[in-house]
Amino acid sequence: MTDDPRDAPAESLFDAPPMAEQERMVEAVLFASPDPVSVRDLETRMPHGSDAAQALELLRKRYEGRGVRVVQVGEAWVIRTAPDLGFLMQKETVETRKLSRAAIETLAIIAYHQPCTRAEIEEIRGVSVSRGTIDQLLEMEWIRLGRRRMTPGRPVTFVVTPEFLDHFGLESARDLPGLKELRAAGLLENRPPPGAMPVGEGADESETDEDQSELFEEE
Amino acid sequence: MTDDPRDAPAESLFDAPPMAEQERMVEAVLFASPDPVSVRDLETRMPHGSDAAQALELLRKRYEGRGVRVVQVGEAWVIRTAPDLGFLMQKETVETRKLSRAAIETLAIIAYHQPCTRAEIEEIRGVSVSRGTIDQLLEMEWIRLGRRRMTPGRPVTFVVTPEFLDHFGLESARDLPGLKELRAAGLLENRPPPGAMPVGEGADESETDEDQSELFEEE
Amino acid sequence: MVDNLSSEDPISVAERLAAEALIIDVDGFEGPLDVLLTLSRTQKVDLRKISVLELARQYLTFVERAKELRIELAADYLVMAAWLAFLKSRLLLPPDPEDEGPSGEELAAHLAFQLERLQAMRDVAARLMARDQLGRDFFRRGQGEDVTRLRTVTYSATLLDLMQGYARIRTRDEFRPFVMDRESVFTMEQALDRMRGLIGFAGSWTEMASYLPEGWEMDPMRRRSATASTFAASLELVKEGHLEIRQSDTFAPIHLRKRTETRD
Repeated sequence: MTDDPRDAPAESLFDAPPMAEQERMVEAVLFASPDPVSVRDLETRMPHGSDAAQALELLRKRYEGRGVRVVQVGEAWVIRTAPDLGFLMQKETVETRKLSRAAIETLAIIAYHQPCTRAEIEEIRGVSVSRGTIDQLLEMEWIRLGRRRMTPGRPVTFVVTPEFLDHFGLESARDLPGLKELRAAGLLENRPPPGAMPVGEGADESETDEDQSELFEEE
Repeated sequence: MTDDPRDAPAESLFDAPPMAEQERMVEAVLFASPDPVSVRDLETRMPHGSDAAQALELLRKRYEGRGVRVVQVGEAWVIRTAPDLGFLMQKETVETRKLSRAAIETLAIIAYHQPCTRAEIEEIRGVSVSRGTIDQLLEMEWIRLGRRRMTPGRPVTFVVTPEFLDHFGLESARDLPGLKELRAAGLLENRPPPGAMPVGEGADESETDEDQSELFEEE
Repeated sequence: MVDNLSSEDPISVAERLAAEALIIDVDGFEGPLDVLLTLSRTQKVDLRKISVLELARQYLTFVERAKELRIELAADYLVMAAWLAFLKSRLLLPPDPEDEGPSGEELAAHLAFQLERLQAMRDVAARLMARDQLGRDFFRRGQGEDVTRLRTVTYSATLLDLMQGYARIRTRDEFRPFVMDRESVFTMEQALDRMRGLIGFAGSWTEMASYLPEGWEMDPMRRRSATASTFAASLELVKEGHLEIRQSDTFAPIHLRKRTETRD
């Protein structure tokens, strides 16, 4: 229990295992123990006359530069992963979630009406659009900012991205099924919606109408 | 995952870290994991182009004779303390549930005859196997269900698990003690009784021999 | 393995004692084969050289004693006794050339095999349990470091989701009451009309459930009707060669996909 070799009692010289063996013991105990182990604790476990401190020092040196290290935590010792290898302890998992209804509707409106301001989206959906929804779509890189509207306040517009087209297997936003097709598919009711074009009123029809007609009426 | 250096793909030579570094990585991962880690798992965590198998081999050699050892369990690898140092670990010793004689025999029969049906176990022991015995072994995760036998009734078979191998320090089921001698003595054959059967009737022989040879003769 | 018929002496005192000891402890046995194995040890020979005839005698004595002591023996002990009595007679009588079936020697050899095998299993079981064991002789890592899971969430949506989302908005006001007026029956014709319009956009495998008409997914009755007709319509379209359909497993979701000219 002492570092001073002069103090090593003669009677235990015969009992104590060779230092290499003591080092093995310290290694095994540090490995298996669920908690850091103190020098005192090591010595109570090891054969009488063992010098845990010296064995620890040898072990610490042995692990220098290895994938794990022998480190001191307070009064106790522990084996830890080398800090530069922390990245190995991470496992990346990819989780796929369904896009929320609000996000899908917002995305659909942008796709069908682009370029499209937030106010327009809200008007079409009939509810306000949360900042989070737009952010999510921006982050997914399915929409991006378009040019600003030349109207008071110069609101930003949103347009869909090439990533969006890629994800949905579309060559262009014009490939989106038009109103006619939606109607034929039974997704839209047959009656024309009240006021031929219920969307995009007010704010500069010119542009919007043009875009829409391009989108929907072609066939 | 190959030992053959010729297989090392040229394109990844630039990416893969030096072998000494790969060895450190394997060391860190194995130290961190209380359970065996497969070569595949190692390689998904290591940088692209790494050769975990080779790094493992280096690491195994490095730890020969030390207080902890790198051991193979089935397809996976794990670090365990050296068995001769078990006496230091009273604190960590896990009290395992005492297994009944019936459970121990059943386990041995499954290990040496796997895949093995319940009828076969009963034929060998000459007594019916209680549900509880099988359940206990299943619960301990030392045995699991194998594929069904393609015989009338399609009985389930039992096989031992990697946990079993890990617990008894076996690399594979081929390393079971005395296996070769038993085979040589013909004691693992499913010898059909001449005419009537005194005990445990209804065992199906067809596939068993094949499976055994598959398991035991491969190398 | 052939029985030495000449040397069979009446059971010695020691063997009788052993047999009686067995009876007292009959509960400790794991079936008749276990008793036979224990009895065979009194012969003090290699199991391969065991005298099955002698063993049969010992076992029958064991059963007799149990009866005398009015110890209830389980049925399988008695079945074994009857079988051994049969075997004994086979071994003692000269073989009948008319008799089909296995000879006494064959039966005896098999019993010897069973005993040897059981003994072998016990031996290896003991060797197995004597091995160094995890948690007793060698130990796992005490401070396993959990692998941190970095979770990346990606969101998915299909073209159909998008179309339905848009249609939902465009028809929000009128569509729902319009459908609600109907009875809870979605006809196959309706489904077929609907599917014909939709399949053009089913470029990738899409769950059939997503083709259910708007407003028919929640109410169980309506949902059933819509599912049935949509499924029937899907099959019709598959038949016509417009659609591909698959189901990975019993009760697994059914997937649909537009059939392309060049099949991949």
